[in-house]
Amino acid sequence: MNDNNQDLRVDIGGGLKLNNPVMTASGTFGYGREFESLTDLDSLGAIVVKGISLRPRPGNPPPRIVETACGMLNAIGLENVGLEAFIKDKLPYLKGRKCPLIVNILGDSIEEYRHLAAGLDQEEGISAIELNISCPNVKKGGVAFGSQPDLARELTSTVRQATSLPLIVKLSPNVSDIGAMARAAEAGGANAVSLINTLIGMAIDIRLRKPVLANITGGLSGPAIKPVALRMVWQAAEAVHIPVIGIGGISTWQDAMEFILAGASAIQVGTANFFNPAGVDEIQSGIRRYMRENNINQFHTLIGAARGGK
Amino acid sequence: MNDNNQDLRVDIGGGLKLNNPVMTASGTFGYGREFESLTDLDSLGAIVVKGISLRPRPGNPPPRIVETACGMLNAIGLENVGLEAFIKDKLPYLKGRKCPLIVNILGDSIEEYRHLAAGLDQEEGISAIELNISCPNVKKGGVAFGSQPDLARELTSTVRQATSLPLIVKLSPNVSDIGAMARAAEAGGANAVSLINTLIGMAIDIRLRKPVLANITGGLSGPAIKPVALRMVWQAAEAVHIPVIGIGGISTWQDAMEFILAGASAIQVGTANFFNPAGVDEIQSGIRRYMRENNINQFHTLIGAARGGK
Amino acid sequence: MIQAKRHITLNESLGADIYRLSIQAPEIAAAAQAGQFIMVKTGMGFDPLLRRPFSIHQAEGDEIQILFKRLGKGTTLLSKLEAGQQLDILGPLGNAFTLQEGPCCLIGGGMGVAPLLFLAQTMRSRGTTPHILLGARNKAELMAFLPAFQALDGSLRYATDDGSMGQRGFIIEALPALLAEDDKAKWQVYSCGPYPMMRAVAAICQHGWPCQVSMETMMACGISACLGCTITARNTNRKGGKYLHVCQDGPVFTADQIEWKS
Amino acid sequence: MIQAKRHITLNESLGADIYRLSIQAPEIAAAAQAGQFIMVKTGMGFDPLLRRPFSIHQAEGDEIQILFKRLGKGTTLLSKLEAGQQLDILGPLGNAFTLQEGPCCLIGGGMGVAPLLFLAQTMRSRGTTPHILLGARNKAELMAFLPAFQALDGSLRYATDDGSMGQRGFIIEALPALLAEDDKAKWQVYSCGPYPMMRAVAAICQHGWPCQVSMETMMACGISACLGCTITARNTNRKGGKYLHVCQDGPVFTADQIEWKS
Ligand SMILES: Cc1cc2nc3c(=O)[nH]c(=O)nc-3n(C[C@H](O)[C@H](O)[C@H](O)COP(=O)(O)OP(=O)(O)OC[C@H]3O[C@@H](n4cnc5c(N)ncnc54)[C@H](O)[C@@H]3O)c2cc1C
Ligand SMILES: Cc1cc2nc3c(=O)[nH]c(=O)nc-3n(C[C@H](O)[C@H](O)[C@H](O)COP(=O)(O)OP(=O)(O)OC[C@H]3O[C@@H](n4cnc5c(N)ncnc54)[C@H](O)[C@@H]3O)c2cc1C
Ligand SMILES: Cc1cc2nc3c(=O)[nH]c(=O)nc-3n(C[C@H](O)[C@H](O)[C@H](O)COP(=O)(O)O)c2cc1C
Ligand SMILES: Cc1cc2nc3c(=O)[nH]c(=O)nc-3n(C[C@H](O)[C@H](O)[C@H](O)COP(=O)(O)O)c2cc1C
Ligand code: FES
Ligand code: FES
Repeated sequence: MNDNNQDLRVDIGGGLKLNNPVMTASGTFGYGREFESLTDLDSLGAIVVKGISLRPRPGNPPPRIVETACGMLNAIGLENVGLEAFIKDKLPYLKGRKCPLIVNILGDSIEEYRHLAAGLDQEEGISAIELNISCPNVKKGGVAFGSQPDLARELTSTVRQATSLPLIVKLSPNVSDIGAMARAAEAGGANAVSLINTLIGMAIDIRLRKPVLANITGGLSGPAIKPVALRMVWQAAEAVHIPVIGIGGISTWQDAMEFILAGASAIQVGTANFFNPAGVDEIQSGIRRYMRENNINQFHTLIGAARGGK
Repeated sequence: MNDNNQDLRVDIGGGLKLNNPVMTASGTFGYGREFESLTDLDSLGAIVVKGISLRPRPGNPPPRIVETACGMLNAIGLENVGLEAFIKDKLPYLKGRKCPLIVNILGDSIEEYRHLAAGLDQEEGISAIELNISCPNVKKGGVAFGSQPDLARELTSTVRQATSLPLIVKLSPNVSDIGAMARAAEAGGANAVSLINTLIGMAIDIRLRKPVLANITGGLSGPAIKPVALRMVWQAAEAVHIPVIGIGGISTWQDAMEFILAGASAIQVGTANFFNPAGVDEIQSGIRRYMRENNINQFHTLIGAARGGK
Repeated sequence: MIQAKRHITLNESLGADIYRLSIQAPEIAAAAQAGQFIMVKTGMGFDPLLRRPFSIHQAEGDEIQILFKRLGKGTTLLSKLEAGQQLDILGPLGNAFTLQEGPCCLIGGGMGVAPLLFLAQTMRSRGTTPHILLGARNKAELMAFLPAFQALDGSLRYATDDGSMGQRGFIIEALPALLAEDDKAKWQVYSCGPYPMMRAVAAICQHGWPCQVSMETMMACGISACLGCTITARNTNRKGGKYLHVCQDGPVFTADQIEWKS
Repeated sequence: MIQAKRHITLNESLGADIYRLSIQAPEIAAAAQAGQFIMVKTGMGFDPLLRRPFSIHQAEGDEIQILFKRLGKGTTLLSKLEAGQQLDILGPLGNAFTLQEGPCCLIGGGMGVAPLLFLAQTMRSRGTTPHILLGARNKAELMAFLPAFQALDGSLRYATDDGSMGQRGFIIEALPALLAEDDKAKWQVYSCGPYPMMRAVAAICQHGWPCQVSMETMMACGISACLGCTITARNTNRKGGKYLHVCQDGPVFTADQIEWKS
């Protein structure tokens, strides 16, 4: 059978078309190069790089990670090289890849976000910006944006004005009404929303009788959170008209298909990159096989197909 | 070594003292009798029975459950025999056990909750009421109480006035500020808060291309949710002065100890009863062993011991 | 009902991904009735989390046996266990087939044949010789469980979907003819198999033959604690509910208790 | 660096819950340097979720070997694997010990001895004979790994915490005397073991002896993608950060790079 009958291309908003819907999630794929001998970077739907801030950040003190049942907690604290070093040291390599590059950004203030977006706007080779409004590890600023629709909207529209690149807003799951957050991003001018970021969790060392993570709490990711992520993607897809990008525990092609059928136009693989660095390839071929076996040629017809009466 | 050196008794508010901190969680232990040949009911800290409503409820159509990574989703829809049948058919057996009985209640309106509490207040053999304000499976009424502090407070104080029994308010995790919900319950007159109920999640059948559960969404429980539950217990213990009861994914004595060190005065075992019906016994003896090995005689000194500087 | 870790005495691959696993469990063997099941913890971690239900295939002396097909995570783990290792089991659970007077027909398909061997053995030990109809996808699957049934005397017919052994097609096609052989008699029909098969058996039997079916659903506990294992009843039951709980009210039901979905 | 499923050729229990596991992995064997590690997927499900890091204990011909202790879920699963089964591995990862001129001392405790065998073999193949100091809890643990070191010629001393074999107490107590034996020489010290042991070695060596230590932390990826495996550096590094990443900057560090916690 000819693989080429399956058209996996998909539009994720703001004119950005991907060759296939499988991306890597921010913070779980380094700056791409770390995986060059383990997976075919060129054939990825897109690479989303580790969140970049205006200045370099050292991140949180150790311990930063701990394994949990079918998941992990991280409190990396958004360690990153900062905008300048990113552009100088990381971007040239990434620009050389055939797949689109999406830069995830984070700041402590609206001003910082605006500067970042404006700075990236100047650069060649960036296909979109993903706005992380939901980092649970940063203690000032950031958190509030992620749980209050008004602030999220304000932040989105500020960044929107600073860049002409397609803008994806990445939502936090630590809210009671994810639909309202998605609508706020849409109203602020986002071209797409991506979700979910990590759930806030913690672990305690019963021998030392103190929290395992130096930061006390951390972000829960991995297969454990998939049911929550899928439900939120379903609700977000109901709430907005822009594309929704599904994230959260996706580890197999079957997981990816669940998100797509729930209404995701594309998906991001996060924690699974750690334990299965070739997983993104397997997910892509699994989706292709599913389409072939079900005689589906156009990927986009699968988006939201489980919503039926909904 | 003599087991009796360890005093596991604990006060969980409103004058209710348990012989040990290990209870069963509502909806996961039937009406107790189902486990009589599998575990020693008399030695439980307390039995919390399946949520009771004023009238019998048939529950949701099937399928109602699905397994997820280290967890499960349920959309039982609060099937229960109703107050009258509970008192007639279930209470007599439960009254005969040596351990305290806590009755979990749910309603579609404040009125219904009030009636339930008043009805139970008349009965002998009930040690406390646990108010479920957070059931994600009931589509009207209930949900709102669980995510809005004002409503939660109003509901709590109405029930408070209808009964002189110790009152535990069971909180939903599907909120952005669990501390605010715990404070609302405390302000409404709760003697304790218990948390967490299930996180809202879903699963999709990729072959049939529709949600697995007839109800579309369901409640996520089991080891997968433990990190989120533990974090919320930590936050709730910070927010209130009344006892906090920890629930969520507790499957081993180590899990139980994490919750206790985080600030829980007692814990409830839920989903683990399904795959390990003798788990409650193992957890109790594990806590006792931990105390012995660490030369701790009074259980209550362990409560919140990981909070240190906090 | 007990829950305990017990020794595996046999785990034999029968081909077509089907295995026969025997466990040393005298209490369960002594108490078990045909139609009952056990819940098995298939692995040591939390993935898979829940126990898996399996019908009791045979119960003799100190041992019980299950017959299972490798499908997903749980059964894959089970298939790797070896004699001498321990297995955490819970049982016997559920109700059982009700033995009635009259000529009887057992009709099973795929893994649904598992409880029917125990049922046929019980009938033989009480002096009844059942007529047995078995269906399988193909020869390999049929050969995994047929020999055990051939060891019983009595009438035995079988079919495979692809015709690679026995009749070609669905074994239910043989049911009307069998019932017609003695159409004055009150045939008792016992069935376990894929949902569409049992629905078809129920449809045939509604014209006057008592029929018992053994149903499957997702189960979390097996002991009526989770209320997750519901199927829809044809009629509102005496408790006012319209749902049946497979682990408690079943797994065996009379075909007319059930609201069959198309 | 490769990630692949490869055959296990040996999984031998050495007592004291310690195992030696060999894997057919020619690419890793050819590339590996003493001090590097691999990440291993220990089970098929999602529990445990993450790969586990293990030092390369030996690399010869087409095979690499790890030496591990059964501690929790992952190592328990590993201990049950058998020759002929496949293992999903990723490696070789991390930096390596830097071989320096001068007399050298390898000091290891517990499972920390794992990379030291490979290091000692490498030194021998380059004509250097290291002095080896090994510590274990008791005789059973020591005997699990001692024979492999005895097969090398050279000076070897050992101690057990309980005195059941060799000297009683911590093997570091033997270090000052050894260094003093030739106190004009520029001793190179290489250490891997429990944190307190390496901290003590570092404290001794800060009086003038170059010391390399191999550090452990929790790791999610092993390939510098998660940034989870940090330890605190003594000095702010040239990138302006104060953290070191064990999987990338290590696992081998010079003792003075590290901010030792008391
Ligand atoms: C009363 C009863 C008796 C059964 N007897 C037998 C038997 O004798 N032989 C046999 O091979 N199979 C039997 N089954 C089915 C058996 O339980 C499933 O095949 C098994 O659980 C699959 O587990 P898995 O992890 O390999 O598959 P999974 O990957 O988990 O799922 C594969 C399929 O198995 C079904 N399944 C999974 N978990 C459960 C569960 N807890 N309860 C019910 N169904 C589930 C699901 O429909 C799923 O689509 C019986 C089921 C029931 C309810
Ligand atoms: C670079 C490096 C090399 C190592 N080499 C060896 C070796 O050669 N032989 C050996 O026996 N052990 C070695 N270890 C330790 C080994 O990785 C742990 O013993 C193992 O991961 C425990 O897994 P578990 O599932 O059995 O234990 P768990 O029950 O998960 O945990 C037991 C303890 O092991 C540690 N641990 C668990 N997972 C990890 C992880 N992903 N990364 C780091 N530590 C973890 C934790 O501190 C935990 O307290 C090495 C660790 C590192 C970082
Ligand atoms: C170690 C780690 C680091 C992360 N860093 C970032 C980040 O810098 N920016 C961001 O938006 N999300 C970050 N995330 C969140 C992931 O991109 C993703 O949203 C989340 O992990 C859920 O997906 P998963 O379950 O597939 O991992 C990080 C996650 C992990 C595990
Ligand atoms: C099948 C099932 C039924 C439940 N029914 C109720 C209920 O009736 N009332 C209630 O307050 N909580 C109910 N719960 C929630 C549990 O009591 C508990 O809060 C939750 O499952 C988290 O704990 P766990 O992870 O240990 O299961 C139910 C949970 C499950 C799995
Ligand atoms: S399986 Fe839990 S009630 Fe039937
Ligand atoms: S283990 Fe992931 S960066 Fe080191």
